[in-house]
Amino acid sequence: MSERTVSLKVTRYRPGQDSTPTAQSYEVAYPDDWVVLDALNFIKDHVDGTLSFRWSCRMGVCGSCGMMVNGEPRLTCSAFLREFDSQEIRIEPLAHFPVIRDLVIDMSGFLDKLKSVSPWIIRDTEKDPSEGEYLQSPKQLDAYHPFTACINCLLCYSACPIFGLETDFIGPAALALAHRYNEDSRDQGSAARWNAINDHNGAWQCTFVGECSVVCPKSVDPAAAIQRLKVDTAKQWVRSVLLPWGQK
Amino acid sequence: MTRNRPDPSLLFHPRMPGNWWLRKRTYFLFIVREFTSVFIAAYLIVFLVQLYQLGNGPGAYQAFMGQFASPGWIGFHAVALAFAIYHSLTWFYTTSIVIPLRIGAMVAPRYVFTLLNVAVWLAVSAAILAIYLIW
Amino acid sequence: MNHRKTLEPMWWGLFSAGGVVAAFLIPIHIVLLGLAIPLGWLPGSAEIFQSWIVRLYLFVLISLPLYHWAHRFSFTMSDLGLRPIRKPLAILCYGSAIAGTVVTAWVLLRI
Amino acid sequence: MSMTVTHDILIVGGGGAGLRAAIAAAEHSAGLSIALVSKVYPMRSHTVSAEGGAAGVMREEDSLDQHARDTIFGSDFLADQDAVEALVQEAPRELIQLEHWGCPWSRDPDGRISVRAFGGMSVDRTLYASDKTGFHMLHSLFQTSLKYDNIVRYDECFVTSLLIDDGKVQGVAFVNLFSGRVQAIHAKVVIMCTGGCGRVFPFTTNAAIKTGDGMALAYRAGAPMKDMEFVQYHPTGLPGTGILITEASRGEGGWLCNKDGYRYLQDYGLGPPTETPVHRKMELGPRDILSRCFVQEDQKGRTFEGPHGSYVHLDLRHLGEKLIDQKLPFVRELTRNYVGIDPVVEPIPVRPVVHYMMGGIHTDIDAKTPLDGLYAAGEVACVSINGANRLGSNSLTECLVFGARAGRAAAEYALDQPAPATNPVEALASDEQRRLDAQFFRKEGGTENVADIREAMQQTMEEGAGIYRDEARMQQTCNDLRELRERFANIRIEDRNDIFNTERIGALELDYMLEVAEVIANSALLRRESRGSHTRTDHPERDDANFLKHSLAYRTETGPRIEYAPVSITRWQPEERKY
Repeated sequence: MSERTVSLKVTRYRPGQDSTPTAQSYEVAYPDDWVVLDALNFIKDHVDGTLSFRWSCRMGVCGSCGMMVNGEPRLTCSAFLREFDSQEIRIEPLAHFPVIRDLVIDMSGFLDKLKSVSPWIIRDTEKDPSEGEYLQSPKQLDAYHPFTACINCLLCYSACPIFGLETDFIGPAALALAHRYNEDSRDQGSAARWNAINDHNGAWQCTFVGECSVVCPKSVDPAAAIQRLKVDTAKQWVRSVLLPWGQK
Repeated sequence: MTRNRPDPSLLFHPRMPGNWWLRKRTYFLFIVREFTSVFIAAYLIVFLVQLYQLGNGPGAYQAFMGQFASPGWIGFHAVALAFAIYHSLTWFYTTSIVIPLRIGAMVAPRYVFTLLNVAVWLAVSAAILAIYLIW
Repeated sequence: MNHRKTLEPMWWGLFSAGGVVAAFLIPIHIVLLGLAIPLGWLPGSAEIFQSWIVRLYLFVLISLPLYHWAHRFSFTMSDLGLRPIRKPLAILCYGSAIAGTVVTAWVLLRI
Repeated sequence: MSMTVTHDILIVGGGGAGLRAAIAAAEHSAGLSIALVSKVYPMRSHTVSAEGGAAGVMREEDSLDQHARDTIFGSDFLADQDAVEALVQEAPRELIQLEHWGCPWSRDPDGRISVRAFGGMSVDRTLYASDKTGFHMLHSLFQTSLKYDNIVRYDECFVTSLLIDDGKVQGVAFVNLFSGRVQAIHAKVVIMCTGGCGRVFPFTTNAAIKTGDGMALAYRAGAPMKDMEFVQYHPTGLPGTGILITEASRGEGGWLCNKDGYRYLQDYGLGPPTETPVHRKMELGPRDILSRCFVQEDQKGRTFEGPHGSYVHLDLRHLGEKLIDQKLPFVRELTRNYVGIDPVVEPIPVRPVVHYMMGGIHTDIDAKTPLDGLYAAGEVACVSINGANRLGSNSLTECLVFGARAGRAAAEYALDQPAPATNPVEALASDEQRRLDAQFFRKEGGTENVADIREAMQQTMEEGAGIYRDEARMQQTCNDLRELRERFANIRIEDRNDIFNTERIGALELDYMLEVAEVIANSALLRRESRGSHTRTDHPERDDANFLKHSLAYRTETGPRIEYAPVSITRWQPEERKY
């Protein structure tokens, strides 16, 4: 297998030592089938053990290895080095998030947002499992299934300039999951999610730049989900104005 | 509920640069798309003034309309038209994302919806033109 | 998270309606009234504006895209750096659209 | 966070079993306070990578007895039959419960949950959510767990020891990655749910985090490790990366072909080959047998040679694009993204890859370990329902059934325990801080590179504890591991920044892996028979007279001490295992 060399320009941030991040370059010789993550692991194992980053499954499903690669949010486990023509590849932490260290971002804010949309099945009455499953036709499954594919990798947040400007924005992934549950035929909880969605920092903050859907490695299309939430919420709002007595 | 969070004072908080919208082609096109609304609104104000002159009598209206042949006004309308068309096209495309077009059990590709909208748009435009000419 | 009640669904509804009107109807009006007639490609006649149906149509044509503008402009200016004055900016923009609606009605009524 | 935090129940690990245990405990009593400590955010847990499905009796044509028999037969009769009966009996309820919690199971046209064929199963009984079943299960469980206010998570905290006081497990000490500080949580009971240890091998489907942490923690605290010699190779991994290509691709009708395009499994007693899959035949044989067939086919020179070793073809082309997109979309995504192959038009290169540990912390049927106050569930535990070879799609079910059992049993246990008179954890935590500072965090000098030792360990494990084993090579591996343990004492750690210091974590993980690897190799050495996944060229036959029993490894200063315990046999007498 042929080997080539690339210079990885990696963002370093040592909390308590650095006031701002700096860039550090590493020369790496790589075989044809290496991804960015392989190069980072090579550096970690054999060149500089102090470099910190998250990774786990290296098959694009755990969602932990998202970074900015040449300015684009990518899962580094599926970004092949050979894709990049340049002699130098910039590796930065996911944009717009606070940085804990090096390439590790703080995602606790996302977890709060995720919880705020009540991402679980809400029902008026629960059925005991002994009574069997809730029937759901393949068509009903299809209605929400694309939005279940989110791996919480947060690339969409890094692609979203609105999140960059307004970090309180609930953001693409959490809103897509809100939509996923609203559209699930087993769920009766859209009213419970209404306040989180119908908020300036909910769906209304989104101006439909659409980049979240472009970078999503799982084709979730959060942009579509958010716009559909807006349509649903606006309809709901009209109904509540016209038929105030019909509302809870 | 999570109990464990990093110490906020040790985090590095990045800031969006003011020129963020110049740093990526898609961001720039997004801003252009949003600004189409400014040109459309500007045109509508001009149109409103035109209708206002109509209320001032035929003479005032003719005088006002007469200025529209000047290169400045033609230029203004040409630019407004360009932005308006950009708005139409981007609007049809974004609508295709919001409203999935279902044909039977299948969801049609988005360009089908967009092209359908473009067709309707052209038909409506032709109809308006026809109504004006027949009137 | 702040769960305050909001009028945003209404503004967004008006924005969307304005966007649809603008997308389908505005270009041909610019072509006709801004280019074709002034350049003499087509004859210009103002008689059509006397019709009440046409005036009702014009009311929709002009007022709704004003909300479309108000919504997009206030958000975009926030995104371009005016976020600190987002609230007053929004009041100014939506207020202008409301004023524009009133003016449009007045203009159309006095034709 | 204060240094002395107390919870009733503490769960280590936030994957399928840990989350299920947490929810079971939370539902058992709202008054219980439950801590979930995990070294990664729960949705990163390795359950996320499971693809094919979860087995449970759902249809009229199936029966609990058949599921139990398939499982016991697949285990080469080493599974505890009472545990298997509990598994199959509770599986349907657990799987439907998960459906009620939002898992997007694939559906039949009538709206019922679909089932598919899986290796070693005599009926279609594997429920699936396309071919991302583990992902959907994990996210459904995680998102559902968010609604319980009495589940308190400690994300990105790496547990370094179990705190034992008064003969009981009383909590854990951990390094908080965000601060680098050692903290401790007191709990009346601890449930270990940290999964497996595939990373002790060089070529594995397992994620980077699968370093046997919980196994080593329990083992060091005195709990015995059961049946650790049984390591499952999955027959179809992508060469190089070890990315799993799900067994569901064979359940849906995929073929394994050698370099001549010949379905070679027919030469190994699994035939005859048929167009459409037949349960338990050919490609639907059990994983241990299929992996051995590959090695034999390789020895006959009938495999392809590639840059990452030899391989055979998994051919899905005859299934057609529509079926592949509908039922195996993730397989298509993975092969396209990682090896540039579209299974619709090209066969997929595959080879056996380390996938699963049948062994683990010894537990009883209620997930209780011999160590007072410690429970375990999921891959980290050995109940045992998997015996010498696990059937595909039983492990996700195991996480649910025994996760729930662990949660409920631990809740009962915690409710019975009096509030502690004194809280010993603060002193224990500072002891632990001193130990870690000396051995790792502030260690001066040292010359050995952690990655070098890790690679040497993986290499020797493959040589001595691979698909085929023999006395001499296993002994060599045991010796190598002792030597690596000595080298490990001399490791070098350069990074002195306390925050998110992954170099330290990597060293601590290697420490655990060396411990677990030694248990695997030593347990294997002493099992002088071939059973399930444990195949010895020097003892090729199953030996029920001497080895129809579980091995139990106890830690001593000089290495594992292996004892044996009887297998529970209820209704299925051992017979020859032929498919």
